[in-house]
Amino acid sequence: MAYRQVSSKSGGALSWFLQRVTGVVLLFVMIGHYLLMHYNIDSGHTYSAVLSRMQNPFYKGLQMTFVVVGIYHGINGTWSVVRDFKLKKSVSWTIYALLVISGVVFGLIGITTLMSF
Amino acid sequence: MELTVRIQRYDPEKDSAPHFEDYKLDNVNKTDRILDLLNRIKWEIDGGLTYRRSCTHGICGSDAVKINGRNRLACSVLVQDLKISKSRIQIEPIPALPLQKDLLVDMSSFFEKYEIVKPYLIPKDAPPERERYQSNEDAELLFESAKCIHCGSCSTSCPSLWVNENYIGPAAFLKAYRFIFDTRDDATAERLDLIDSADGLWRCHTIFNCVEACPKEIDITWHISQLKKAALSREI
Amino acid sequence: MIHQYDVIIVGAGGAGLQAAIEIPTESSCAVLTKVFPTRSHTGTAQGGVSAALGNEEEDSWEWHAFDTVKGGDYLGDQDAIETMCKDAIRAIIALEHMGMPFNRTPEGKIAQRMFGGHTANFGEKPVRRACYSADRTGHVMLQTLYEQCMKNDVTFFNEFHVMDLIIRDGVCRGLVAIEIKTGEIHIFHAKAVMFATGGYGRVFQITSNAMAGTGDGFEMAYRNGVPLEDMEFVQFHPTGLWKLGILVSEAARGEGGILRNKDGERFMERYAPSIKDLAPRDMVSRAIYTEIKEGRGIEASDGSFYVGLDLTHLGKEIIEEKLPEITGFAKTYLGVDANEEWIPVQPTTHYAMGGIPTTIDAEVIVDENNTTMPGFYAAGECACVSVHGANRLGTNSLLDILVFGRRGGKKITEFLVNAELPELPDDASEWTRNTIKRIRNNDNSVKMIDVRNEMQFTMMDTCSVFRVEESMKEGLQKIKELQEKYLLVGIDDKSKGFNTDLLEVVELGSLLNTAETIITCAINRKESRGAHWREDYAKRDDTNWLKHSLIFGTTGSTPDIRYKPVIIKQFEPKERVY
Amino acid sequence: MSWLKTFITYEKAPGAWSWGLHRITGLGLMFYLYLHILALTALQKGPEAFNAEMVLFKSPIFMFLEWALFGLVLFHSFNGFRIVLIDLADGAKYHKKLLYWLTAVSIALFIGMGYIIFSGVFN
Ligand SMILES: Cc1cc2nc3c(=O)[nH]c(=O)nc-3n(C[C@H](O)[C@H](O)[C@H](O)COP(=O)(O)OP(=O)(O)OC[C@H]3O[C@@H](n4cnc5c(N)ncnc54)[C@H](O)[C@@H]3O)c2cc1C
Ligand code: HEM
Ligand code: SF4
Ligand code: F3S
Ligand code: FES
Repeated sequence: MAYRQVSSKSGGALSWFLQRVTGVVLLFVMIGHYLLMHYNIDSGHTYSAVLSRMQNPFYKGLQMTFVVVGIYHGINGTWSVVRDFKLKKSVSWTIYALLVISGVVFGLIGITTLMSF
Repeated sequence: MELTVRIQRYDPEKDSAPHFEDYKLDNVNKTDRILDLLNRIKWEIDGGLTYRRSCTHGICGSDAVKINGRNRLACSVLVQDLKISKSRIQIEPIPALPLQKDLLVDMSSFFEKYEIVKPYLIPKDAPPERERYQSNEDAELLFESAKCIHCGSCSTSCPSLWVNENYIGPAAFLKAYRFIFDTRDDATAERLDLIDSADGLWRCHTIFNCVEACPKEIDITWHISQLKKAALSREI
Repeated sequence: MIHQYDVIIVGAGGAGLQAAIEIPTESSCAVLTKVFPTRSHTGTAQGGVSAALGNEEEDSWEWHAFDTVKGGDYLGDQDAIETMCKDAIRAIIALEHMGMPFNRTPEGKIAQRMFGGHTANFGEKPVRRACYSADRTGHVMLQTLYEQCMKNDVTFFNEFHVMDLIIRDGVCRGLVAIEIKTGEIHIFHAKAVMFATGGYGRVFQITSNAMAGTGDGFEMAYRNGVPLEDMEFVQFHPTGLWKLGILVSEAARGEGGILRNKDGERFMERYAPSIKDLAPRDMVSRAIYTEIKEGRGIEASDGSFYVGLDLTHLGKEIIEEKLPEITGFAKTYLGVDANEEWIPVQPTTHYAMGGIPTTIDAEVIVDENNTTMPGFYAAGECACVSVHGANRLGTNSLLDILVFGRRGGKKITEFLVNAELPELPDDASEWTRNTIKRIRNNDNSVKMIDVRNEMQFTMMDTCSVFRVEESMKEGLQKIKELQEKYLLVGIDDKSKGFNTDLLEVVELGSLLNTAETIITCAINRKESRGAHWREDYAKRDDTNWLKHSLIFGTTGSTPDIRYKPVIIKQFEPKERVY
Repeated sequence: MSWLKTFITYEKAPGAWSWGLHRITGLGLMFYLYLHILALTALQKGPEAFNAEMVLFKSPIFMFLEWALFGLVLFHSFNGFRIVLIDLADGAKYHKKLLYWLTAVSIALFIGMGYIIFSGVFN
């Protein structure tokens, strides 16, 4: 048979599933984010308004989840786009590495920003 | 009525690249099958026109071609079923498989994928004297997937296959479903190993081109979703 | 290119695949087919496959055998029929064990439905004997068999068009084929060859058969000196979709469908009072033609006539569950919703009862004394065992291919134990080369399509459901003229690879020669029996004609027809009423 | 890149449109998320820097972009919800209906959001 399967056994069920789970989590976080951050009656975009909101642990938690889950979902999603293409192993590993590194870096930036209040 | 049929022609012994040619037909009935038009062109105008066909009524799966931009069976589509602009229809080979001649493509990779899912019953126990019992409900669960005529319309309409020819594809998944969900079969794990892979189930992004193209109106995506769940549940 | 195999099977329909499964892996075996295996015609079979399983009600293989004998108007060989009906039960169970998805009874057994001519207790009342999978029985059966071949790693040469048999000194030595993809000629040198090439429906204008049903197997055997048996018996299925010929399975009537004329009358009550619409096919086809002739047909917009198949009383559920495919055809091709309207139907050429004569082990017989030819086997529709006699009962063909395909495979296995590879003659591919050369070199002044249309029209006109000597003689004359004309047919496409233009001309050659044998035998048989209905000899004549005809080809002069006795065992010929 | 040509010329099922958009919006959102995180680092630099940036965001262009962003989020999240139903419930059986309903709701929400942003009722 000419056709050979190139992949290994661990096909990606888990990351596929986590993509759905984080998607649904994001759905709620997103609603919260929009309602509370931007279009709440007292939502303001001045420094002090943001600052006072950030002191609220609930808001902070929401933001934190948003950053972590959002980045995971985004990275995982982008990786799934990349995997659709038939790329050379070296190329796909490079992209994978870049994605993970960027995720970690931006995740850290986001978290430090949030923690600085 | 009069109708122009624009057909992609390609003879590897003569042409360097595929090109289109127009054929004018008169006396076309709106109840003519597209296959009837192809036959008329072959028999009356240019005997060189090459395509596969046999049963003429959508059960052998020979004549999947791309008609007006979408994969269909030439023998199951009537002129009246098509949107016809400028009294012209366009016929091309199904995409994503190696072109052989005119409307013929090399289906071997398509069939090889059908073969890898082990499309035959693998029961644990030796057969009983009489039939293995199965409830009618369980049997009917298989019927829709067993309708597949291997025409290739689905797999070759799937963008995931367009970017990765190793993608196992909806037709083979359907075949896997046919056996995995057969109460008489015991090789679920084996078969799942084959399709729960990077070129397998997880490359299906529920695009539904396959369902749209399937001449037997099989809800392929639903069947794939059952497989995805089966593959997932053994992992968590 | 020359290939060597122990066995070559031509045809990947049910018969060919079932035989291939039986060949043990120690022997080298290859299956050649001109279409991809699952595209074979077996896949179009809808209604069911019969076996006296008795899952739904009491049944026995003797009743099945009786129905088959009677359905075939007592022309079938009863030893073969007995073999088939007894083996049916095993065959279906084996198929189930391979994984075929059948419809089921409430207890989970294989479900069974009624079918034309199948009765309980020797003709008393219709019985449920047809095992089925909705109306895709042949389709899932073909898939199941093909998948078993994959499991057994059978070698396939797909899209190889077999052109000629290599028979020398009464021994079959292999065959010649064209690889469609490249146009190259291949010689397959083998100890045993089995033909399972299916039918010839395309000889006629209106047919349920696929475009690949061009009678190649019949013609190749005939051309090489093997006689053909009972070629006059051509089955016309009563319910083809009007004008298209696409089959509406008897299952539609098995589930309760009713044929009606323009007055809405259930006319089969007059022709077969006891089993009505479930009478055998030949009777129903004649009844439909008679209704139309006597002015009770329904007139179509183009002036032709049909009758109505009424399913409207069955209810959406039955239609969707048990007859989805055929009601789908009516919808797609005629725009008829079977839930609301009658389906317009007319008889359509369907099945070849006759064919290459064989023993009950699929060995090919070459004369009236049952002499077999070493190394040549045939099974399925192209063969004539004869289990179907003068008229095949619905669902018996799928059974035939299972039973005799398997027996052939087993017999070949036995044969291989002591068989030597016969010598290959030097001129093996001569006929093939000459034929191709001729077609390529002809200018294209005579068109394939004109000859074919004329042949199909002639056969429909002179040799279909009702036959009369005079017009058949004219028909034969016409066919002979067309055979002459055929030698001038040329092609547009001069390329090598995938030259379907060339192959269609080759197929036309098969069709014409097959047509000649059919019409010659039909003129010869001066009685009416089963599907062969002579208006000028409207009675069955057991004293003179209870015998099989064997037509031998002799190039140039008129063919020779000889006879073979019918094997009668427990069922003495009686008048055939239902 | 012949696949691109195939993709453009092949008649797309509704599911294929939504898939294409889902991809693009997903990747777009990913890009935006990184930007968003960077922008918010301004919070650490103190009130002046942050408020300066905010002025920028109050310009009509940015309001429009914000609206567009909301469109992406809406589509991606609703369609993502649809995908989850298809994959994990029997959504394949009613996916078209689902798509049409969700699209209708999205459009309504999108217009509503446009009103909110541009009328400045809450700011
Ligand atoms: C529409 C329809 C419905 C039917 N329904 C029923 C039913 O319900 N029940 C029933 O019992 N019977 C039914 N029959 C009859 C039955 O299906 C056929 O008689 C039977 O399937 C024939 O099988 P086979 O194996 O002999 O040949 P086929 O299945 O016809 O296969 C022929 C094979 O031979 C190959 N071949 C032919 N010529 C060449 C060549 N020159 N070179 C290479 N390969 C060649 C073809 O490629 C093909 O693989 C039906 C028939 C039709 C037409
Ligand atoms: C708001 C709720 C969200 C839901 C319900 C959701 C849901 C989903 C789902 C189900 C997928 C998988 C698609 C597939 O495999 O075919 C997906 C893919 C993706 N998502 Fe989201 N998502 C949401 C928010 C986001 C956000 C905020 C981002 C940006 C960071 C994002 C970026 C992506 C990317 C890049 C993909 C990959 C695209 C693809 O595979 O085609 N998503 N999303
Ligand atoms: S699933 Fe449908 S489209 Fe795909 S091969 Fe089967 S019949 Fe053709
Ligand atoms: S088109 Fe392709 S992505 Fe899945 S739903 Fe069909 S296989
Ligand atoms: S010719 Fe058989 S499917 Fe169209």
